[in-house]
Amino acid sequence: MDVPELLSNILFLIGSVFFLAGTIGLLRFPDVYTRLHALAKVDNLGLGFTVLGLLIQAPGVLPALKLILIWLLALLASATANFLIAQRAFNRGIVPWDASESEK
Amino acid sequence: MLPGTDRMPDVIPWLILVPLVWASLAFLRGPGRGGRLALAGLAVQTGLAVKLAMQISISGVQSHAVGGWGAPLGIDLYADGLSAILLLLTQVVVLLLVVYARAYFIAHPEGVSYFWPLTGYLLAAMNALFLSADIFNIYVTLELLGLTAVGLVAARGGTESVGAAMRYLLAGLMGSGLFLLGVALVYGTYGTVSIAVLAPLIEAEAPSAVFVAVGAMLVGLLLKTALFPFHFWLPPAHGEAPAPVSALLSALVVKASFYLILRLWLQPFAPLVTTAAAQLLGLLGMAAILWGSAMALSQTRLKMLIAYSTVAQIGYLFLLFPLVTVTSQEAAESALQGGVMQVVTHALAKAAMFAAAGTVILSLGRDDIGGLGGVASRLPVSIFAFALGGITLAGLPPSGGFIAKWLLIDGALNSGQWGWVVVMISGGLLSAAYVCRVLRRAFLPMEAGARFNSPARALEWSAFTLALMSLLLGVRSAEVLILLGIR
Amino acid sequence: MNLNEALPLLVLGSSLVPGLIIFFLAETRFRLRTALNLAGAIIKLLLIGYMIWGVMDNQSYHFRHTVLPGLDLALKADALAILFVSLSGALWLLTTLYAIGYLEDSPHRSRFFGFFSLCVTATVGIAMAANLFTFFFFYELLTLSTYPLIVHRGTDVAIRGGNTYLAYTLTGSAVLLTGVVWLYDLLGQVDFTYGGTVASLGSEYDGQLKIIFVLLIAGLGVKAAIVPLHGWLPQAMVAPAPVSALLHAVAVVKAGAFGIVRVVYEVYGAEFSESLGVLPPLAVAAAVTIVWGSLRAIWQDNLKRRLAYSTISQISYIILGTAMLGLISTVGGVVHLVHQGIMKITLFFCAGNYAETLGVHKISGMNGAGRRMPLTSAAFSIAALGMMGAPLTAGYVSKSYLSEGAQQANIIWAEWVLTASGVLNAIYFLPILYRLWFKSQPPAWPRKHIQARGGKETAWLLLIPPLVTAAATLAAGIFSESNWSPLFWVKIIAVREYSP
Amino acid sequence: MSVLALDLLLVTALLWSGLQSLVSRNLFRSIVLFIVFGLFMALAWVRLDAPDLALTETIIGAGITGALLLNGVGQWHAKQRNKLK
Amino acid sequence: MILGAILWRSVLLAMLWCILAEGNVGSWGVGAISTALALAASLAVLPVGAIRFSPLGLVFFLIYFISKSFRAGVRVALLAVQPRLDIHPGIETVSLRLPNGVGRVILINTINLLPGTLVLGLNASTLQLHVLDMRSSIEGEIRIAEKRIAKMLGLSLDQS
Amino acid sequence: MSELALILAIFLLANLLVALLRVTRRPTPADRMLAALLFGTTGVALLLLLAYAEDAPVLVDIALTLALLGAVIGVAFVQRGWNQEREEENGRS
Amino acid sequence: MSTALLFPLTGAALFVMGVAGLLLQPHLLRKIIAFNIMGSGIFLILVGLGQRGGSPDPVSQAMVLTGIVVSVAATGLALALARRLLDLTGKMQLPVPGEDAARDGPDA
Repeated sequence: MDVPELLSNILFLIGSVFFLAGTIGLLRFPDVYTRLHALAKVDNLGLGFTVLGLLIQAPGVLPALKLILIWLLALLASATANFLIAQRAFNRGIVPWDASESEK
Repeated sequence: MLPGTDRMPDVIPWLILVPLVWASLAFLRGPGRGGRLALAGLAVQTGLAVKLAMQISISGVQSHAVGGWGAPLGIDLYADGLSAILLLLTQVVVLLLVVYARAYFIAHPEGVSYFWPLTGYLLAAMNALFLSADIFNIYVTLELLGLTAVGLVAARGGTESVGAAMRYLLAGLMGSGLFLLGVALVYGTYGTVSIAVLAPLIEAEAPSAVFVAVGAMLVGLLLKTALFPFHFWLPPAHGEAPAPVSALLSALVVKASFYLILRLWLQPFAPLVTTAAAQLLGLLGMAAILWGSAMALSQTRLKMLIAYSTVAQIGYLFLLFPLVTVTSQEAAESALQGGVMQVVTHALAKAAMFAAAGTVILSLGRDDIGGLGGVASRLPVSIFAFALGGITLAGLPPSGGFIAKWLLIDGALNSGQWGWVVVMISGGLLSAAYVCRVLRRAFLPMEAGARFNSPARALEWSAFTLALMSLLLGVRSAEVLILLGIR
Repeated sequence: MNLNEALPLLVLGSSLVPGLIIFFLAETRFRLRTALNLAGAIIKLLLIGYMIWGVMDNQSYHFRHTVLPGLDLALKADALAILFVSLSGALWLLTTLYAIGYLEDSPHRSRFFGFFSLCVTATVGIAMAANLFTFFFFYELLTLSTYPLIVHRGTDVAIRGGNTYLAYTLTGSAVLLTGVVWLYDLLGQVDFTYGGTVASLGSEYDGQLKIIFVLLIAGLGVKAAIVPLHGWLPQAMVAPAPVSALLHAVAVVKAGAFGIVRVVYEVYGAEFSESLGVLPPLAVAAAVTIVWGSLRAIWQDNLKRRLAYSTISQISYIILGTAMLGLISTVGGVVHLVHQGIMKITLFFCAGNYAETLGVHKISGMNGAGRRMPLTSAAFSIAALGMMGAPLTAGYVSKSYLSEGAQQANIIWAEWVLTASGVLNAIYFLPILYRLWFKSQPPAWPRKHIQARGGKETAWLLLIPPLVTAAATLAAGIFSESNWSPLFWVKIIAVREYSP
Repeated sequence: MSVLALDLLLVTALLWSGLQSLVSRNLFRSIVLFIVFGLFMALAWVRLDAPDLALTETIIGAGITGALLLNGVGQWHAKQRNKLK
Repeated sequence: MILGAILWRSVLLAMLWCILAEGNVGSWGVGAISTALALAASLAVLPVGAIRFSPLGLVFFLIYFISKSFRAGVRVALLAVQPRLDIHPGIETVSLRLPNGVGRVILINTINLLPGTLVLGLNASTLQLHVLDMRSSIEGEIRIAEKRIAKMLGLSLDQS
Repeated sequence: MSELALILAIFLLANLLVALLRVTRRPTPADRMLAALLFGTTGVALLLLLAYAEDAPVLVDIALTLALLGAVIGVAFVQRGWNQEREEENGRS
Repeated sequence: MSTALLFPLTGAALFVMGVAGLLLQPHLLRKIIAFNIMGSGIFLILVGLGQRGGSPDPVSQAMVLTGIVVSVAATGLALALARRLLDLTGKMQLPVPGEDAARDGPDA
């Protein structure tokens, strides 16, 4: 196993860890808004690491640029959707979870 | 260059292209437009179908590879006697129905919508279906046929028609889904979908997947053909549609899937079919005859009566299967001829009956059988057409239906299956009974204060021509059956 | 196609073509319609005359069209066909005349005459059918073309009668069809030939042949109104008088009887039928029908109903004659085919005259009608006497041949039946004659439909036909031994049937 | 071995999302799950060496069909709301 | 000026196609059509002259963005996997200085990827945020993001 | 060696499944919409890993489509689908 | 169990689920979903069986491609009809013949 391959495998692993964290957050967080936080931030980072890992192995410049494009696109998509969902939920009157409230 | 001339001997693709072209033109011209295009297109198509029939009777089976590619990737088209008969039948019936529909939609402009383009696409799908040489292509044409037919049923737009169309669509999707499942399993087993290649591969000791496949295809097609327990969608769909559409559906569209059952039963899957399956189909056919006739007898609306009559007549077609399965060559041949004659004559007669009923309803402004009094004297030609259609359904001479019944009974006696003779005879009597139910009302005097509009002559005479053709087929059926012999 | 082939088609066409044209004529084209009708009828008679001449000259007239391989539509004019064709041709002309007078003002005349012509076409087709398939073809066409005639009036009663008629006849023809197809399946083409074709099959088919025989006779028996298949006939008498006349004398019931004659002699063959043992049951059925029809006739007060039951009884004379093996009984049976036709049509014409002129439908209302309508009543009396078998009438000829035939065949009970039937005939006809001639007229007749013109008792178109047929009844009886009588012709046929 | 595990997981996902989209009592959830199902189908096509199909499935199966269904359910909900008013 | 902008966009889009097609020469026919269509679409959505795009600003923004989003990811991930759920979410309202348009869209997307913030809604001059941890100040972060975006697009911030 | 990528792909798939299971079980429709987000990121990562593991660059294109679609579906969800009755929306997790 | 049969078997299961849904679900949108799942099941069988030899099979893939397009057309038509029914009756269910169209169904 050569160095680039090892490196990309490590990056894949890191990405997966983020994905796992995102999933855990999704399972544990108490309301829509907090779950959105988990999804938007953690999973995108996981994807970023995966793309990074692939970039190392990319056969050329153009394929590499394409990978980056995919990442940006995914980012954009998730940010937009995030905003729309949150806005809609808020407009519809879903009250955010409050730590102090739940402790009572 | 005109298609059908000597410079273009290959008429097969044109039979699919011509309706596609005029349908698209009609579509571009917008709703309600395109009657004239349809008429011209059908005239050409009829010519093509005649030409094809002649080519087949002279030089045997015709085939054509689309785009010059052969199987497995290309699409093969193929026409034998049976396809030629059905193609010819389709073009002729639709030609007359087009004449009818043009007059009908003048009187009924709100129902026309996209009738013309949809009819064109339907014809293209149907012609392609009759010409397909592989079962996957058949699936595609079957599905397209179903979708266009649903579009035609829904065109009127009321709750009943849209509901009926929806029911029809779901039944059709279910049916074609089952058919496609069969295609998938057959392909998985033999690695081909071409009927010609499959035929020698299939043997009686096929893997069980093939039996499942054949079963699924059969059930799917039965659903589309509306054989007895699967008939639930047919009466609303055929009864609610505008008269030209009802005629088109009852006369031709259900026949398309019946044609497939027959073709697959006889050609590639013959080694697999069992007497028990054939008897079961026969029994279902019998049930359809009894149930359809009973329902027809109890209907209060004219078009529903005719629609239930279609249910019964479809049952009649299925009596064919016990007679062609594991019987003597002679009996099978006779029964097959009878079955095909029944298909042809029923198509002509049913188109005539729906067309005549449409004229009657248009003139009276009502659809109940109780209000038919006086029609016999006001619309003699239409009632005559209806009665002639009824004669064909009942299988009485001199109609083509009589020849069909004769041949079927001959096949049944020849194979020693007396029971089916009784069923066929009773089926004819039951048809006579419900046709008579309409006629007796028509002969009664007109109700006081009833409204009456004189219909266009084209409405009456196109129906009459259809009925007359079904009648005259009785003395000129030899030609049809010679064509059928070419396989 | 030479003339000999075309002639059977022309005979058919002479009524078919006018019929089809008439369908599409406007109601008001009275003259054209009449001209077409009469021209067709006269042309038909001329063609028939030419054919009779040719048949005597040993010409043969055949037409054949192959519908399917092994299934021909074939027509021929043999002696038996000529007998029936001439009967229908002649009576069609008379009935048409009568119908023109009868229906002068009623609606839907185009429809009526169209179907009337179709009906005659079918009858002629039945007569000339050269094989069972063709026979069946026209037999059904007859059913279909008579239905609109029966329901012509459009009243509830008429339509109910028509439906009963259709239910019976269609069921009958379904049974018949089964037998026909079965026979075709065994034999291939079943042509009518002297002496029959079935015998060639061999004895292992006897069982099947018996069943087929039963199917065929049951199918034909419906139209021939053999008890218990006769239920439709009394109901169908609601049709207009010309229709009843045609139905009872020529078309429907005769078609059934004619079919039985063809089946027994020319499909099965007289000897083979006898050896198969199927004739005695047929004879018994005929006998039962004769007696039962006569008995029921006695209790009817409606004149047309009584005549209808009389028809049921009389038709079975033909069948009885056919079912008894022997030359003489055959002659008696077949000649009755003609004689009964002439007599019964006279009776119905007269019944129509009473109804249309005086409004009398019931026998109890016929008191003194003989003095009001002497010519009609005279014709009626002649025909009624003929029915009873009085000497000098056509009925006497057929009945004497029948009883002689029964003696020859050594069937004693048949003689008793014939005698008993004669007595019963007298019981139901003589009271009518008595009322006609010897009771006094009522102060007023129920209503007057048809104005008598020129001092005649009724319209001349209604009067001529019964007088002609009554004269024919007498002529056939008095000149029975002449070369032109039906009897002479029937004797030729019978000889051929027994020595193929 | 891991290929089999992937396939098994994928199959489970397919069956689960398919079943859930059919039996779910909430219509909107059904449609969400149907789109999810379509995406799993795309993955299945990938596993079956049919990238063309995967592409088609994502665009047509999940995309267009999903959008059409969402449109339908949107109208349905609007109708339900009008009815409640 | 306009022509220049169009040229720039064409080149960018063509490059995009090049990336998508991975330099495949055979697909240039389709690529030309797609590029033309995309150009038309971009002109319709974003008229020429609405923004003055600064490439250097983009580089700075990207660096800023990636580093922030990395931190955000790590932080939320840590929050998620901590044994005790230590979050104190709440809603905060922040004033907004970017003008309407592309800038705001980018800002919102950026905020969504910043640590612990999520946009709930916006109107003319304020932004409603959902904050994962109310204990830390959030306004400063927003101000920085606004500044970077303004610089990248050549927009001026509303100094109210 | 691409074995690790494959295993990670399985791992991501499992992650995705678990997350979807949970998300679609939540009572509020807003939660269900997270499914689109999940696919937009996890699905893309999964496809990219598969492309690497199976050495099939075509899958990269599919990932691209999926990313694009994630945005479209997300918008469609919010615009069209999410119109549930009020009582459903008051629930929290 | 071999991988070769895994997808066809899944396809079969999906098919059965789809058929059941198509038959049993009253709501039209669900029926449409069920139809699509049924179709996907068949496609899986088709491709899965088509490449049992191991190598991808272009013929079966071409067929499925056609099939997908056809089923989208069908779905579109079905949805159009369903929406028309919704407009007409206020429900997304098959109207029961003879029943008052305005009556609220169980899904109301």
